Parts: sequence; C-alpha cells; structure tokens
Amino acid sequence: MAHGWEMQHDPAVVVIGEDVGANGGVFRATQGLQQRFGAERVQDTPLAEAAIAGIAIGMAAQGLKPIAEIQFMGFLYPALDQIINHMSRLRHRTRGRLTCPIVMRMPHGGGIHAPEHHSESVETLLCHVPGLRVVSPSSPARAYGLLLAAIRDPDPVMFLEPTRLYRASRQEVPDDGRALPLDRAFVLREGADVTIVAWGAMIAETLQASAELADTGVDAEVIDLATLSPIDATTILDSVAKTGRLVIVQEAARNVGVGAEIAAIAAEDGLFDLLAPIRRVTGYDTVMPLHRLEREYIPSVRRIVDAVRGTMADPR
Amino acid sequence: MAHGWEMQHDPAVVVIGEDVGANGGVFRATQGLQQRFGAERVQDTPLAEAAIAGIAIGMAAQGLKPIAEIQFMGFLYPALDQIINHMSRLRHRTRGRLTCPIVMRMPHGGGIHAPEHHSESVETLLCHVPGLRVVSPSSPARAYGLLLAAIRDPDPVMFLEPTRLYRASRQEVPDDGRALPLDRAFVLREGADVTIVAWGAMIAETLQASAELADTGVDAEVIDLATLSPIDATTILDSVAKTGRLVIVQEAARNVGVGAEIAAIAAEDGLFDLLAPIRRVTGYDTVMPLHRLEREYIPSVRRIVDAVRGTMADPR
Amino acid sequence: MRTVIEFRVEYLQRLDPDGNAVGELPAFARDPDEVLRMYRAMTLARAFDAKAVNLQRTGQLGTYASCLGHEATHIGIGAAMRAEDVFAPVYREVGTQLWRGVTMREILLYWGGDERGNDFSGPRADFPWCVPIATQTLHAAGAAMAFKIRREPRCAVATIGDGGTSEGAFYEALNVAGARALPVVFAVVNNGWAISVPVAAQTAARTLAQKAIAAGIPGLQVDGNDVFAVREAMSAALERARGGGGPTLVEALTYRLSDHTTADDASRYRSAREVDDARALEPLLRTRRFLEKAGRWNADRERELLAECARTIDAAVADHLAAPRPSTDAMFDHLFANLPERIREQRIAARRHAGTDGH
Amino acid sequence: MRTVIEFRVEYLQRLDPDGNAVGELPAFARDPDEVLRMYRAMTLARAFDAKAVNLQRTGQLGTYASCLGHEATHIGIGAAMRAEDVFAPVYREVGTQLWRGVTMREILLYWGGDERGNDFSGPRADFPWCVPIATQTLHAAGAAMAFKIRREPRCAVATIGDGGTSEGAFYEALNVAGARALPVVFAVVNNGWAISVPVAAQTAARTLAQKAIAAGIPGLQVDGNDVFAVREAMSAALERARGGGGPTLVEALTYRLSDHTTADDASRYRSAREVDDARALEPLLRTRRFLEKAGRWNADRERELLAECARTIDAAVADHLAAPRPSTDAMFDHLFANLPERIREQRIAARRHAGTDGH
Ligand SMILES: Cc1ncc(C[n+]2csc(CCOP(=O)(O)OP(=O)(O)O)c2C)c(N)n1
Ligand SMILES: Cc1ncc(C[n+]2csc(CCOP(=O)(O)OP(=O)(O)O)c2C)c(N)n1
Ligand SMILES: [Mg+2]
Ligand SMILES: [Mg+2]
Repeated sequence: MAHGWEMQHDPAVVVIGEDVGANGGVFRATQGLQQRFGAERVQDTPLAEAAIAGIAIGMAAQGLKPIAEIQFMGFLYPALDQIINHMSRLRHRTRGRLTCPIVMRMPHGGGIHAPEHHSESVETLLCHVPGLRVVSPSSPARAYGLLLAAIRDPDPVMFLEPTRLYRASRQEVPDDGRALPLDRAFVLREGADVTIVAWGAMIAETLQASAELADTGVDAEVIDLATLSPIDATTILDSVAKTGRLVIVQEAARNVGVGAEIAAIAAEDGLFDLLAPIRRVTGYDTVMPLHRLEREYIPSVRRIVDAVRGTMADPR
Repeated sequence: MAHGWEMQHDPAVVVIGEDVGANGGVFRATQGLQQRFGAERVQDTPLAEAAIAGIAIGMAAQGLKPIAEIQFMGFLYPALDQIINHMSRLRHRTRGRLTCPIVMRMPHGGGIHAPEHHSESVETLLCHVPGLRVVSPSSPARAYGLLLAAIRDPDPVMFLEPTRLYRASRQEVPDDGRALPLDRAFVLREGADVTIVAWGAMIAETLQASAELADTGVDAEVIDLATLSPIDATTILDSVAKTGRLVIVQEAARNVGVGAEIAAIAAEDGLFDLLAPIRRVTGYDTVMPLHRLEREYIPSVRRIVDAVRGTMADPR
Repeated sequence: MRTVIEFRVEYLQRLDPDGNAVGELPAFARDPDEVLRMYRAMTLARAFDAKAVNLQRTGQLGTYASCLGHEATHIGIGAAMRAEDVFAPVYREVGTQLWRGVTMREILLYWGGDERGNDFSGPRADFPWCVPIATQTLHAAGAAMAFKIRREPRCAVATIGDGGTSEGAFYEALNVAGARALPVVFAVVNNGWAISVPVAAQTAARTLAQKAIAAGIPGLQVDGNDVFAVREAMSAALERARGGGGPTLVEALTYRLSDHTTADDASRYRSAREVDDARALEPLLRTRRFLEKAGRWNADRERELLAECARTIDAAVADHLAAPRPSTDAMFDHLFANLPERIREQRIAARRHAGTDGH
Repeated sequence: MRTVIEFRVEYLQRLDPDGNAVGELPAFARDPDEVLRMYRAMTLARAFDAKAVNLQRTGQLGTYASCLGHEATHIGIGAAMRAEDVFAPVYREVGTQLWRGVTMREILLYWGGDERGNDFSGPRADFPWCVPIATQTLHAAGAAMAFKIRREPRCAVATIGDGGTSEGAFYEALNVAGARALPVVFAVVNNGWAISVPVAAQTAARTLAQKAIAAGIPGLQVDGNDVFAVREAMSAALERARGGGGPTLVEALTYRLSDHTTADDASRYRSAREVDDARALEPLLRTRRFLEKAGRWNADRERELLAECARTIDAAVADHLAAPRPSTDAMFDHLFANLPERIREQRIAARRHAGTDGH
C-alpha cells in the first residue's frame, strides 16, 4: 500500500525483485502494482540476488529510487557483497556525488511453518554495517508508515518484514501517505517496573507477556525498537533510568545480536541505573530448525514472562 | 608453517585460494607449499570467492580437509552464502552424516596502508552465525598453534589473520606440531585493577597501553580473546570478578560488534562485580577510511589508555 | 573480421510423445526389463508425489515442491549414475532420490520439518536437499575435485532449475569445473518456469545448454520428457567425466505441471492452455506407449503397478506419521562435533522451556 | 542429434604491430587529427602511469595499479563513449578516466588514500574506482536500466579483467542485461593475468568473448593493443545499445606489462621472456608508426609531446602533494545524508583523539 502511494507521488520510485510482477510477490506485498504502473516500473528480475542489489545501486546512482525485494532473508547472502561494499558506502566513497536511496525489503523471521532458509532473522549482519539503516515494523500500521519513511529516506534502508505479520489478522491502515520517523524507538506500553525492548514479530509475544505480567502486578514498559540500526539509545536509557531493569527479546540467535548492543549501551551509559542484571530472551545459538521445532526456537511468551519474573526477583 | 606441518602429517589436507600456488599468497602465507605438495593439493582457484567456499564444502563433505584462503576479508562477502547457508550447517542439517572440517583463512584489519576494501574487520558477520568457530591470533606463535588446532578441528573455523601481524617483527616459532586450544581465551598479563579484553592485532596496542598504564600505577589484566566465537565467558567473568572494571578493545565498527557481546555477557552474568560502567574502545561506526585516515579510525594506544583512565575514575 | 571459434548446441530425442523410437536406441532402451524398471520408478515417483501434495493439503506435511512432469528427467539422471557417484539435488528431485535409495520416510520427514530426513540411509555420500538456489552446483564441483585429487573413478551430478541458471554461483561452478576438468555433470532441469517467471524473461539465451560455452565445456539439450534421451545423454557425459574428459552441461527440456510448491498458485501467472499443451507431452504416457507397443505392458499391469505403489507409499506414510517428534535437544545435536560450553547451557535452557506456551 | 543453434566468435584488428592498416579503416581512423588526439591521450596516460608508480616507490603514494600496456584499450573505450554515457571502471582504467575528464589530481588523491579522489569533477555520473572484482558490471547494468526506463539515449560501459570473468556477478550482469536488452557494453580487458593466475588457469573457455553466448548476447574479440579496433568495436556496440539493440561483450586482448600493482612482484610467477614478447606488441609504438607513415609524426614532435606531458603531470603532482590532509570529520562526512545522533557523538570523539598517538 505504501508502495502504491509513493509510486503514485514520486515517478522515480521503481520496484524490482523475483516474482514481484504478475505474481505480486510471494507474500503479495506488491500485488497489483505491475498492472498499475507497468512492467518497467515494476520489474521481475532474473533469479539472482547479487544482481538485484547491484542493479538497484546502478539505478539509484543514476537518480531512481528502487524498492528491491529479496524473497526471504535467508536468500540475502548473495546480495551482501553489493550491499556492504557498495550500497552502504557509495555516498561516502564519492563524497556525496552518487547516492543510494534504496529500500531493500525482505521477509524476516519464522513461525509460519515455512521450508528451510525461509525463517531467518539475521539482522545482525546488516546492523553491523556502517552506512545502512535497518528497520523492522511490528504491525501493519507501522509497516505502512515506516516503509514510506524508508522510501523517502535519501540513504539505503534495509526493511525487514516479519513473516508472522503477513499472516496475522488484518489491521485497517489509512492510506494517507503519512510516514513515521526513522531512527526512533516507540514506547508501546508505559510501565514502571521493567523495560522490555523488542522489535518486529516479537512485539506480539512481548505485549502478550506484559499483559500476563500485569495480571500478577508487574508493570512492564514495552519498547518497539523499530529502527534496529542506528539504535535510539536515548529512549531505552530513559526507560531504564525509570525502571531499573532491562529485558531484551530477540528472535535471532543470541551471540552478537542486536540485543547485545542494547545490553552494551545500558552497561556503558546506564550501568548505575540497573538494579538487576540485564536478561536477553533470544533464539538459541543454533541453526533455525526446520519447522517441527521452530516454535521451540522462537522466544515464547512463557520465556519472556520467566525472564521478567527472574529479573524482578534479582538481586538475589 | 602450520600448513606445511599438517599437510605433511595428514594427506587429507589441501590448500585452495586465489594466488596461493606459484605466488604463495599475497602475504606469502602459502609460500613454497605448491612446490612441496604439488599443484593438486595446493591449488589456485579461479577468481571467485563463492566458488572457493562452495568447492571447499564439496571437498570436505567427501572427506578432504580444505584450507581455503580469501585474499582479504573485504572480499569475503560473495562467500557468505556458502558459509552461512551450508558450511555452518551441513553437519546439523544431515544429522552428522556430512561434515565441513574446513579452515577459511583471511587477512583481517588495517594499519598497513592497503587499498580500499583491504583493511576490513567484520568478524561480527561470522561470529553471529551458529555453527562456525571464529579465531584470530595475536602473535606468530599463537597463529601457528591456533591454525593447527583449526585445521584439526572437525568443524569449520574462520581464521582471521591480522594484516599488521604479517608486517610485524618476526618471532621465532618452533615448528613442532603443537596446537593451542580453541574456545579458550588467554590471559596475557595479569592485573588487579581493570580487565582489558582484545584480540588479533589490537593486542599490540593493548599491551602497549597496559605498559603505559603500569607506569602510572594502573595494573591491567589483558585477555586475548583468541576464539571470537564461541566466547570464553568464564575467563572474562573471572577476571571481571577480580578487577571490577571492564574495557573492551576492538578494531571493528562498534555497533553490534563482538565487544557488544562481551559487554552483554558481563552485564548479565557479572553485573554486580562491576564497579564502573563498561567501556568499549572501537573503530567508529563508519566506513573504514582510505589509508590517509586509517590510523585515526583504528583504536590507538592513547584511546585505550584514556578509556582505562576514565573507568578508573568512575564511578563519578 | 576473422572467425576465431565456432559452437553449436545439439538436441537429443529418442522417444517421441507417441512412444515411437527416434533414431537408434541405446542398449539400455533395447532391454525391455530395463525400460520397465525405469517406467516403474517413474510411476512410483508420480504416485508418491501426488500423495505428498495430498498430505500437505490435509495439514500433515509442510510446504512441498511437486515433481509432477519431471519424472523422465529425474529417473534418466538416476539411472545413468552409479551408486558410488554423488548427487547434489535441488529440492524437487524426488524421482532421482528415490532411485538412489533415499527412502520415502526420509523425504516426508524433511518436508515435514525434521532434519532427520537428510540423514539418507541409502546414498550416504549424497548431498541433502538444497534450497538456496544454485549453491549445490559448487558442492558437486568440490566433490568432483575431491574425487580427482584422490584419483577415484567417481563423478558428481548436480541438478539446477532454469531459474537457477541466472545465479552467479552456477557459472562459477561451470567455470571452475571446466578450468580443472572436473568429473561433474550439470543437469539443468528446464521446466519452463521459476515460480512465476518464464524462461524467456530469465535470460536472452535461446537455450540453457549454451551457457556451457561460457565455461568452455560441452553442452547439449535433451527432451526431458524422454527418459531414454536423458539417460543416454547423462551416461555419455558421466562416461566422459569418469575418463578424465571433464564436465558437461545437459539441459533437459521438461515442464512443471504442478504449482511451484504447495504454497504457490500458478493460475495467477500462467494459462491453463499452456499447461494443457504441456500435459500432452508428459513423460509417463510415452514410456507406457513404448512398452505397450513392445507388448510388455497393458491396463492390468498398470493397475497392479499402481496398487503396488499405493501400498508402498501408504506404508511409508504411516511410518512417517508415527515418527516421534524430535526433542529440543535435536536443535543442538550435530551443530558441532564438540558443542561449546555456552551452547550446552542453552541446550539445558531449551529443555526447561520445552512444551511451554502451548507447544 | 539435431543442431538447435550455432555461434561464432570473431576477431577484429585494424592496426598491426608495424603500424599498417588491416582491412578498411573506420572514418575516425582516416582523420589524422583524431588519430593524433588518441595517440596523445595514450602517451599522456603512459607518462602519468609511470609517474604514479614512481611516486609509490618513493613513498608518496599508496599501492597503485599500473595501466602500462593497456593504453589502446583504455583510450579506445573512452573515445567511443559519449560524455553523457556512464563509465563503471575497475581500478586500472586510468586512460579511460583521463579521457573522460577525471583529473590527475583526483586519481592521485584516491591512490594516496583520500576519498576526495572519487568526487570526479569531470564525469559527474561516472562510477568511482571499483576494487571488489566484477561488482561494477551490475552497476553498469543498473544504470542502463535507469536510462532505459527514463528513455534517455545514454549507455553504460563497464570494464572487467580476465580474472573478473570468473566471478558470478559478471555473469549475472551479462544475463540481466541480455534479458532486458539494456543499453550497456561490457569491455573485458584480457591482459593475460589475474595477479599470478594466467587466463588458461582461470577458465577452459578459449575466448572470453564466448562468455556472452551464455547470456544470449553478441560477443567479439578485438586486438586490445590496437586503438582503432577497440574504438571501432566499442562504437558499434554502443550504437547498437543506444538504438535499443541491447548489450554487447567486447573482449580486448592486451597484456599487463607491469606488475599487478606496486605491491606485487610478477617475476615470481611469469617469465621475462613472456613479458618481452608481449612488449613487442604494445599499443603506442604501432600508433606512432601509423602516424609516422602518414607523415604526421616524427621524433621532434614526440619529444615535444613528452615534455608537455611531463609539465602537465608535474603540475598535477605538485597540486596533489600540497592537498591538505583530511580532518577526522572526513570519516563521517557523507556517511549518511542525515548523520544519526550516536554517530555524531563519535565524530566529536574522533576530533578529540585526532593527532594523538603520534599521528
Ligand atoms: C538464492 C535463492 N533465491 C530465491 C529463492 C526462492 N525460490 C525458491 S524456488 C525459486 C524458483 C526456482 O526456479 P527454478 O530454478 O527454475 O527451479 P524450479 O523450481 O522450476 O524447479 C525461487 C525464486 C531460493 N530458494 N534461493
Ligand atoms: C572480489 C575480489 N576478490 C579478490 C580481489 C583481489 N584482487 C585484486 S585484483 C585481482 C586480480 C584481478 O585480475 P583481472 O580481473 O584479470 O584484472 P587485472 O588486475 O588483470 O586488470 C585480485 C584477485 C578483489 N579485489 N576482489
Ligand atoms: Mg524452473
Ligand atoms: Mg587480468
């Protein structure tokens, strides 16, 4: 929907990717766009992710604003060379002469019983790269507003769309062209006892957990990170200063995840606010399993609740 | 040298990469091997990193032990698809039926006035990947012992060789086939006041800084992480329990770096040992600059000393 | 301008859609028992495939990629290979895998979301299913390099789809295989579509066989609905490879009669008419006609065969459905030979949380 | 077997090593002023190149990739392009860049380790130097796609080395360009070596031009030491592309007379004999002979030209060496249009540490 709005209002916006045309994308995110805007502005590419990223760079450097789709985040890897070595640095390298106003959209995370490699959440690989913005929406409304912002941003934005969100119940979103701010976390629930930071699909479990916790008298503040890089440290630190406790929820494997950065920021700039050790509730440091076990891998409401209860019981 | 020993003792070991044959590698790490072991066991590959990783997987799955060289870490990206989607998980995927006893060697980091893309330190991208070990030596002796261990390990090891080390003064290393342990950090200097964790080339600056600090009465414990993933948390936490202060030194960009994971571990499992906020001394969250400014990017002795002095002055 | 070098791409067909021989049949096709063996395998693959689709539709299997229409290509490849060769498939080569001894239970386990399905009890050295398009071609090249270094008379075979030929990894594999004269055969299964993208939108190359020319290796087209042609071309290529003659690319022209996977709806992007036309050329019918003309097949035998297939399949399905759910430990098993301490702790944590949260 | 399709690769030469015309010269080569212009540019590129190598040897420049021997290819490409076309070079195309208006100062800045060298004052839309091999070919394809979508009569040109043709990205670029009939020309600069790896070890393909066949696009070989042939072939390809005829691959056969870069020692892996043989075919001499035979050149003019080149170069070098060191802010400038807050803090921290630690 955000695609349509912006293509209508900005002739420089084009859409490329595998099966984005007649098929409208495997999650139907680009449905109807080719009919509306033609086969040049909405182009199926050959099956080649390095090519998708590379031609997006070439187009962007010559004045277009490509929205490029990677079919699943597990197929992002062939595109990383182009993204890291060029997309993230063309502006820097040429001192602002050539730029990359590109949005790379890709489904993120699991929980929909998809085949192997279709459930990855490897935002770390993108967040560590200087020159990229990494954004992940947690609801249809946020997807609309943040995607608009991403398309309008003059720099490359990696836009990670939670697969569980495509499947979740529909939410009415007004198609009003109103963008949400990038580089800003959103406080979804105010609370006094503990700060929980999460993003993307995990916001659902986190909100559910905070509701359960509220029933037992624990008042959690829930922060939707939204822009995963750069991190809005101020919002997080302000919250921790208030609550004194921090739990981070991430679907990705734990080791060197975005959650580690959040914990590090708190341990650097909010250490004396912390009344209890930080806790991370994350995917395990193992391969995202095939779907029979995926629910055991993805942090559950129970695991979040347990972690928060644990932190409330600290210090021992 | 470790190559030669192991090729001599294990006929399954083969070496592949760009210019590893007649040229002996751009840093001469494989010099003389082709003459000694022939052009089949020491093979120049076509110029294609995805191919290097992919054929290493094919060879390993069929019983060989490839040591594959990526010419510089900045050229690793085309190989990531093979490394992440296959090398790290073939054992897991096939329930142990097919395995990847592979060492991927690559020069790491800057400081030698090399051209663009030749000075990258993006260990984060590998450390986040379940199923990989990531190792970086900090001296020629450690390079010998850790490389032997990596070759002998039944799983894939990413072996990051600091470019500054190739250029540093020679150290006599006995060619005795003795490996060092993986998954273990090394305490290079014992100290009581502050724990400094570093790895690879940054160990040089860190040791220099700790010497300077000693002169002014600050007794730093220096830990060489050595295996960057999985992290030897015990050694770090034990040290922090003793010193109460933690400074992490990393050449890579700060955001979601390995240093963040170390900080997170301390904030989870060593929070009440911390007398002062953790500090990270890191590369900036910007592109590794061309060589005129690379020394401004790489953490300097001065920056490390300043950070340690700062942490000693905390809490404010 | 002076001509430096010339190339041609040839096309092989041995069995036309009516079941008539074209040109001189290879020896195996003149052996009716061998033809029967292939026909039975093709029929079993089709029956199994239909069952798998059905299981998915009824919620008993995850997303599944049907091989409907690909049976001649799959069995032709399988029949040309030796047991000691290794196979690096994509995700659709059920026919070849069954031929090589991957069990139905294993196939169902995999698509049912269980890694144990990749622990093939039959072809122990074969590569597992491969979802990241084109990556498997490099594994085959690497395996072939291992065989070459160890001087073993074995070959590797990789399959790849028409869409897959757009990925850089595919060309890298062709090129390194050519440069080092590796004993590997690349079978391009051109079924006309890569999800919603037809071959003509995938490349300006009029054949996919000509992609071999870029690597300086031989390439040819075969009728992929003709099990004789596929087997003959693959056998010749394998022979050549085994003899040190290097790699070959074989493009098998077939058609994806099914949706891309059970998650796809092909009617969104292609006409029923096109599918109908393709169905007329499908591989089983012509093989059956050939056998009937040779007096080796009739409706009774067909019925018997189908019943036999159904029994085999039903037994495998029952076996599969009875397979116990893996424990959370399975997530950590085989991650490393020696699981690092921090991950051992996670294994314990996972056990603690197993079965919470309603699952 | 039926032949489905046939291909041939042709070779173009217009100026033999003795400076004699081969076949019918194109119009530009019949215009002595135009030939002189190209000869001067080739000479300037060579003189500049020698100076740059020298600056590196004396510690006044970083690692540098010499273009010695590539001058005809570089100038042929440059002369065939229009100003409004865009160029996506590798790291060696100094000749083409000078022709297109990149200044010597910019070139020296870049190799001196300063990003400002990429802010070309001349060809503002050209892509910067590209070190990650083969990636630039996709940028050219993307640029061409932008031109096509906007219906601008512009073309993109990418160069790539012989070694670069082994990278998957190269084939992806050829293929997408072919599939969408993009106005782009791929110039493969086959100089015989990729660092220490000779072309024969890089691929089994006997020509690199034939790699075009994989993408269904035309490919041809030209004598890359013959500036007439390079320009003629490139002009024809660009004409075709501009007219909607799609991409072409032009393989220019030349030789890297220098080490790979100043960090390399080619004597480790190739014979002096081979280099001597190649030197006999180098591009400047034959162009000079052609001009001499046409009565347009002599030793005096040559001396004058060299002196003029030296003056131009010396001025640029002086200018470069006087360029002030960038401040630490340069690390952060242009990272983003809007620098995020946390990185603004780092910029301040970097200023604080600037000049500490002896630098
Ligand atoms: C690298 C990668 N990109 C995208 C996908 C998603 N995907 C799965 S199958 C497919 C189409 C494959 O087409 P083709 O190669 O012709 O094989 P077919 O499915 O027709 O057998 C795509 C795009 C993938 N699996 N891997
Ligand atoms: C992706 C990548 N891998 C490796 C390198 C290191 N490298 C720089 S130049 C070079 C050889 C290139 O050879 P060729 O393409 O023939 O170009 P030439 O240098 O001969 O002009 C290599 C391997 C690189 N720059 N990029
Ligand atoms: Mg297909
Ligand atoms: Mg070359």
